[in-house]
Amino acid sequence: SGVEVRDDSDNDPAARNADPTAASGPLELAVLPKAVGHEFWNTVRAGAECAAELAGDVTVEWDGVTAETDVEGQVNLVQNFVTRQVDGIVYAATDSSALAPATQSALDAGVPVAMIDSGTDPQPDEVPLYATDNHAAAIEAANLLAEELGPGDHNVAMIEFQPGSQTNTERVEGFTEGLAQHENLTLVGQQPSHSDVNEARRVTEDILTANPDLAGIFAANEPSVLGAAQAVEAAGRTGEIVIIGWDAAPDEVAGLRNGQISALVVQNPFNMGYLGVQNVVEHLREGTPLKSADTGVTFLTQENVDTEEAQAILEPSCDNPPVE
Amino acid sequence: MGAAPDTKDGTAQHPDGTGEPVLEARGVVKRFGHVEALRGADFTVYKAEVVALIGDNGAGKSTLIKTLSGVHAPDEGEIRVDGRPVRFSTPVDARQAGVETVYQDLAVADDLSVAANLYLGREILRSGPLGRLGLLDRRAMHRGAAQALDQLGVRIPRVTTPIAMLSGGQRQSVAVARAIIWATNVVILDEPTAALGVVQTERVLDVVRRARDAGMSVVLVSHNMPQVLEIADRVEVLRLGRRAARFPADAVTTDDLVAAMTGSSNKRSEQN
Amino acid sequence: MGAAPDTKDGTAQHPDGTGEPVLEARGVVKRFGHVEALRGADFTVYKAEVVALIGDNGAGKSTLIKTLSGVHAPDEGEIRVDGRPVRFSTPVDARQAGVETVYQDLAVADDLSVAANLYLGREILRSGPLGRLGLLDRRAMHRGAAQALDQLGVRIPRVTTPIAMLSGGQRQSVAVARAIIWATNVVILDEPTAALGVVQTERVLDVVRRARDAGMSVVLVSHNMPQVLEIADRVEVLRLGRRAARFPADAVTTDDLVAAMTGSSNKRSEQN
Amino acid sequence: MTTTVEHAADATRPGDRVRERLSNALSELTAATALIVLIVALSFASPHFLTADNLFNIGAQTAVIAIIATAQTMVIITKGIDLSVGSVAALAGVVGAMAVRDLGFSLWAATAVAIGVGAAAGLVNGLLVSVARIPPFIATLGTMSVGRGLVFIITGAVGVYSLPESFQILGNGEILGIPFAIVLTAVVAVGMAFLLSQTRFGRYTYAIGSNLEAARRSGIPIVGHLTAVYVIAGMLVGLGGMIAASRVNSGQPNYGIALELDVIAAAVIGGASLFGGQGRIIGTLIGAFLIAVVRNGAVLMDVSIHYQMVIVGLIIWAAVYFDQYRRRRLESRG
Amino acid sequence: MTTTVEHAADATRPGDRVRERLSNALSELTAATALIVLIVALSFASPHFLTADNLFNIGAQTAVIAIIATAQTMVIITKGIDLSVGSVAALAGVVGAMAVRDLGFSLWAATAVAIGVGAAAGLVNGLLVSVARIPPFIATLGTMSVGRGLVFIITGAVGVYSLPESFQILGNGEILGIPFAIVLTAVVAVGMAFLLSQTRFGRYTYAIGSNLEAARRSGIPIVGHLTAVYVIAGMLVGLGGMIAASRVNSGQPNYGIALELDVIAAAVIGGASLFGGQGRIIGTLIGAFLIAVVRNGAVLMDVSIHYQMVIVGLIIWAAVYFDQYRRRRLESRG
Ligand SMILES: Nc1ncnc2c1ncn2[C@@H]1O[C@H](COP(=O)(O)OP(=O)(O)OP(=O)(O)O)[C@@H](O)[C@H]1O
Ligand SMILES: Nc1ncnc2c1ncn2[C@@H]1O[C@H](COP(=O)(O)OP(=O)(O)OP(=O)(O)O)[C@@H](O)[C@H]1O
Ligand SMILES: [Mg+2]
Ligand SMILES: [Mg+2]
Repeated sequence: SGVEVRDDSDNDPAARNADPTAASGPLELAVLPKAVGHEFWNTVRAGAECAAELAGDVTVEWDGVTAETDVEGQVNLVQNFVTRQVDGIVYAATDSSALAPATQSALDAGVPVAMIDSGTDPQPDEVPLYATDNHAAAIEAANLLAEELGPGDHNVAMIEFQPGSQTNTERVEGFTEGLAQHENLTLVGQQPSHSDVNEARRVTEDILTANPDLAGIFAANEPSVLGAAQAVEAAGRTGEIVIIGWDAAPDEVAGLRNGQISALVVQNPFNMGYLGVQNVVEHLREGTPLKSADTGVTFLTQENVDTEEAQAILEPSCDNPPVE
Repeated sequence: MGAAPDTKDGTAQHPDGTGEPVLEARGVVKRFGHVEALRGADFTVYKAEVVALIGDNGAGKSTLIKTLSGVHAPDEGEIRVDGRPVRFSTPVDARQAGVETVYQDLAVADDLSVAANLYLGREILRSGPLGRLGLLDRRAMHRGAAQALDQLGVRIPRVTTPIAMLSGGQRQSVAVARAIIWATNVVILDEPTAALGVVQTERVLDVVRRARDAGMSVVLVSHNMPQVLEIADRVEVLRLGRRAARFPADAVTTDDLVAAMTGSSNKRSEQN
Repeated sequence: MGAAPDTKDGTAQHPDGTGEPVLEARGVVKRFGHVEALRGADFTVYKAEVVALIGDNGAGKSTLIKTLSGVHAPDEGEIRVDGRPVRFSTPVDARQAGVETVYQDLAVADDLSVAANLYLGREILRSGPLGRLGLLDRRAMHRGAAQALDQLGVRIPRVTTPIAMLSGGQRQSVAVARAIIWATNVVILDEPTAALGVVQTERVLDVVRRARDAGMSVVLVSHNMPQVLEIADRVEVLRLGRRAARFPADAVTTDDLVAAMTGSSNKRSEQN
Repeated sequence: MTTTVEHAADATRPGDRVRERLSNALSELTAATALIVLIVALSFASPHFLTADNLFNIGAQTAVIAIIATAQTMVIITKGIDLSVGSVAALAGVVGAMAVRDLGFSLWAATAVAIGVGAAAGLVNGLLVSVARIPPFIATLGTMSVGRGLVFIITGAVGVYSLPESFQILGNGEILGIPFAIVLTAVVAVGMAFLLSQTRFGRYTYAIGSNLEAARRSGIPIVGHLTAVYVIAGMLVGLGGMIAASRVNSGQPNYGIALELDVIAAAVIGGASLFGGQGRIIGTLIGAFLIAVVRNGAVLMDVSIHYQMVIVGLIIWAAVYFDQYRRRRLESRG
Repeated sequence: MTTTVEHAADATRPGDRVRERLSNALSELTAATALIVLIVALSFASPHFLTADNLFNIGAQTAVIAIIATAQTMVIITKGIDLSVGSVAALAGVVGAMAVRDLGFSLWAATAVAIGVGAAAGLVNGLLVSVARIPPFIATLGTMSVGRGLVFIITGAVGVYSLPESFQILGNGEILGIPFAIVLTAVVAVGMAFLLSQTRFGRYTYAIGSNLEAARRSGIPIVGHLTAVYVIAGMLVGLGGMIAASRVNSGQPNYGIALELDVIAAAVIGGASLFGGQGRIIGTLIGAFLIAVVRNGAVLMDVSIHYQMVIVGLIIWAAVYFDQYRRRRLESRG
């Protein structure tokens, strides 16, 4: 029919990678979060910039769509960076399937790619992933909630953030799966915050009204946690209700310290950014093959929040990069 | 007083004694919220006559005309065409019965050109398969529009000018031309010459006469009594939403008409 | 021909030989895109006279009036008030010079009540501190509106009725009433009686006479030649965007006026 | 010579003035009826619905939307629209929060700053609409984009946290047992209703929306008035943004995305027309609470977000459909 | 008796017809000028901008918005608005993807299904607007909400994945070296421009938006026509949703959030009026590409997203401002 799937493979990637000026000269890397505007991604950025600084002569171009639901926007963004012929792209896919062709077209154009936080499906062999297993961590969150609540029957609620987005789905499915292993826990409310603190507060308030006996809440990202904590606080039930949250924005950590929040599932965004950039730079300059790594999760509680380990994750700094 | 108005019992008789009414309103009531604009209005149009519908401001003339042309559905009463009761639920029904109307508020589409307005709802399509696709024959419409306007002595910049750019009289001319082109049976003209110049007014009256001579009926709403007496065969007077009187035009004076419109037989106007 | 139109050299002389013009347009040019509506129009209004501005449809009358009342800025030429050139950049400037206008398109706000329209831009506020906050004195405005409309013989359901619900003539009455209430110096009336009934028309003409007798100047645009000859002291004729002729009203006939408007001295109209 | 003012439409029965009043209020009454039906239904469906706590919750949750919707109503009456409310509320909120955190402002001073930010944004909108004569949709769409960009630039896309406890008073405090946010909403609503219905300013607002050219020819200072309308609207949006920030004790860069749809919907459900000249504050409030009660009820009954969206859509349709239906009936039948 | 049709406005110089044509096209030309200026500036600023690859990229990236914007333009001309485009595109995309994955439909059959979904949504919009006479803003706001809810219900809020390679043809394929999405855009644009400017259907569309009552009295079948307009618009939205899904090789439940703002902006930048009766497809296309080029250029020049938002806002203002300015000048000076 004259219609064929586009293929830009006539650009010889090998030739480009062998370009000595690219290898020794200044490098320009695009680092793209799922969306701009949250603490988590700013920490990723800090890690990326740290790695760039340590490597020397590397520029990080930080850019992203405004909402992580804007999958097509991210596809376009990656495409535009390929057009610009940056030396490498480090990014977090808003959608594993949707971004697979974008990653491929970057590779075809000779631009190496490293994924952080969320990879693509399929994930090409030459593309590494520096990420946490959201699904497994969410199962763990359910276990944590069960542990905090102890024996006896309890009603719990979940504040998800953006139904239909992949990270949300992984966490929701993980938590639900984890919950299924604890027969004494019943999920009585599940509402989204749309990553808006006010919205998170509103739905939590309403869930609390409808369930005066609510014992625990799992909130699946930063705005959801903050809003849920606010609602519990406003209802005067701080301490009575166990909140298991995700991420580690300053106010979340403060909430953990003063007992509003029982535990936080904390990823290592600094490492994601750091490893992504560091490995791509090494690959470009020294030809080291790219290898995936799990950046790990930490379960932060009031007990361990002040340990050195936790502090390294909470306040990462380039003076002491967490190289592993 | 020059003429005795006939009885107001609503029986429809041609004052000249001829024929069935072609268009008739019987006991029409029309309310807008709590305002009763028509309260049992009767109106009769016979074949091949010019009948003037007159009345004070707010008497309900335009409302009556809108019920006759299918714009408003009457709340009570009935409309008859050729003696048969009809329900005009849309203006299309009235048009299909050959009733064509110039509304007082003109009802033209400002963004469309003069030609497009003249042919609105009756576009000329290209012949052949393209026409069946709905392709417009602009040239034919421009030509037709220019001719029609010429006949009425209308002077407009160009038939492709959007109506929004026309003067008040020019707009009215377009609306009048539109009704006159398409009428086959009855033409209703709601104050058609209010904004027209002397020459254009005369042209419109000429056309009205010619239409009558060709066998059409014309309903003319006007506040210009000399004009009414000059052109109408018959006059019906509306007052407070009801028919107040009917006159043959050759037997009345302006004063009779004014008295009937205002309802005061002792009241005289110094109007010419 | 009854009267020889005076020379068109643009010198402003009162035909009765008295006084300075109170309002004057000199060589006004106004273009809309590629349409030249006024092409060097002159117009003069003297103190305490009724001057009729007549012309064919599309001659530029309404455009001229809009430049006189500050709605349009002229592209060329100048406007003078009491002999001094002025620049009316908004209608407010014209109003402050005491020029009040009824526009052909009426310019009323459909969603507002009759009373609100009459007082639009000149609301009566409550006395005292509340008034300084901008609090409306509705009652006073309702009273004033009812009185003003009564004077003009206007019959409307209620002064609180939104304009959208009025008949064509009622709308026009409101617009005319508004101009007449507020005028102090010059009243410009663009076809003020086009939609009015016989009685209401007579009332408006009465008011016009009284205004003149009280020392105001009135500009009247009308296509009704008998009306023009009845009420005007002077007539100015506009044709193709220029002044075509000026007449004292007592020395002309309708035929002279029509000839001047159409530019054909051989052309006669059988109009009354 | 006096004319007896006798006329078809004058011969109205004595009860008609009352009917007219009623019919004027009916538009709101339709939405109000929908609201009441909903409240009754929810009272039966959930034992938790009709409790003081829940009603106060709804009131406080709706405060921001209601306040911003009154502002939107005023703009809509002028035949305008303000798409920038979400961005501007976010901007005001983060600036207010930063003023407290970084500059040590008191809550009240910060609130004044937030209102000032809103006023500045409103001034931009107003000048674009009135002086540059850019259609309001585009003018405020631009402000929406620019405003959100500024929020991200000044915050570095990070929420403004670590605010003192006192920052919460506006959103979470109480006065005589009534949430402060509700009191503020009531004050704003009464003030705006007064402004629009009783003052010259309000009259001009309706006149401009009803017929801009007529308003201009009547000597209404269009440029100044439209600018003032957008500035006042902006101030209310600023206040709303500050209340929103206070409720979550932080300045959120992502606050208010799609907020414009909610507030415009509230105004239109309450009888405002996007074609100008029509709208009332009481209607808008009812519209805002209608949406809020639907959402509250849905969460109380644990309806999943998926079905919630369907239900919200259906109720919006229904509320406005009955309103339209009633108006048509009224117009054509009395 | 014939009258010599001699008239002030008739005495136009011979070049005037040409000038009129030009002035009719000028609205688009202003936006076009802005677009050209931008393109020239970007060509100098970035070596990557004016390359075939990049231009094709821009074209393909803009295809969905451009196609949906032409649909929106038609709706706007009728004095309507369609806020549901984003939801409906998402619904069409996921249903199309599910048809391929779960029912084994071919891409073309699935595309037909997606267009059918769009048509159904358009039918709902059209009936709500024309029969129930709900204002378009509210009618389509409801559809927006209901549509998104349905997407979530049928997908369980999980994207539709595991599609065959062939699913990408619509969005990523090429025909004679030109991206298929661009070809589709061109076909749709030409078809819609023809429909609106050359046919009776188009004439009625403008007439309804210009003066609904006049259109009704002229015998135009309002209910049927408005319904048809929304159905056709819905079909294009369905096609757009399918292209979008194809581009990302999956059905995305969250696709198209805030899409309505982009497409309405494109139409208005291109000269359409939200008050009906005005708008042209060529203008809308230019508007869509103006926005797309700004975004593309911003990335090529490494402008951060924060500043991008500010710049996009400024450019939207500027494009429309110059258009307004030109129109005013033209109107008052010739
Ligand atoms: N806003 C406008 N845009 C374009 N053309 C206009 C505009 N206003 C008037 N014109 C043109 O200017 C010419 C004069 O119009 P104007 O309204 O002044 O005529 P007029 O003498 O008042 O006519 P009438 O007796 O019909 O009211 C007409 O040809 C008209 O088409
Ligand atoms: N759409 C409407 N809504 C409410 N009232 C209306 C409406 N149309 C007309 N009316 C009222 O009905 C009455 C009759 O109006 P109508 O327009 O029929 O009068 P008319 O005889 O044509 O007057 P005119 O000579 O001024 O044109 C008026 O009192 C008017 O206020
Ligand atoms: Mg009438
Ligand atoms: Mg005129």
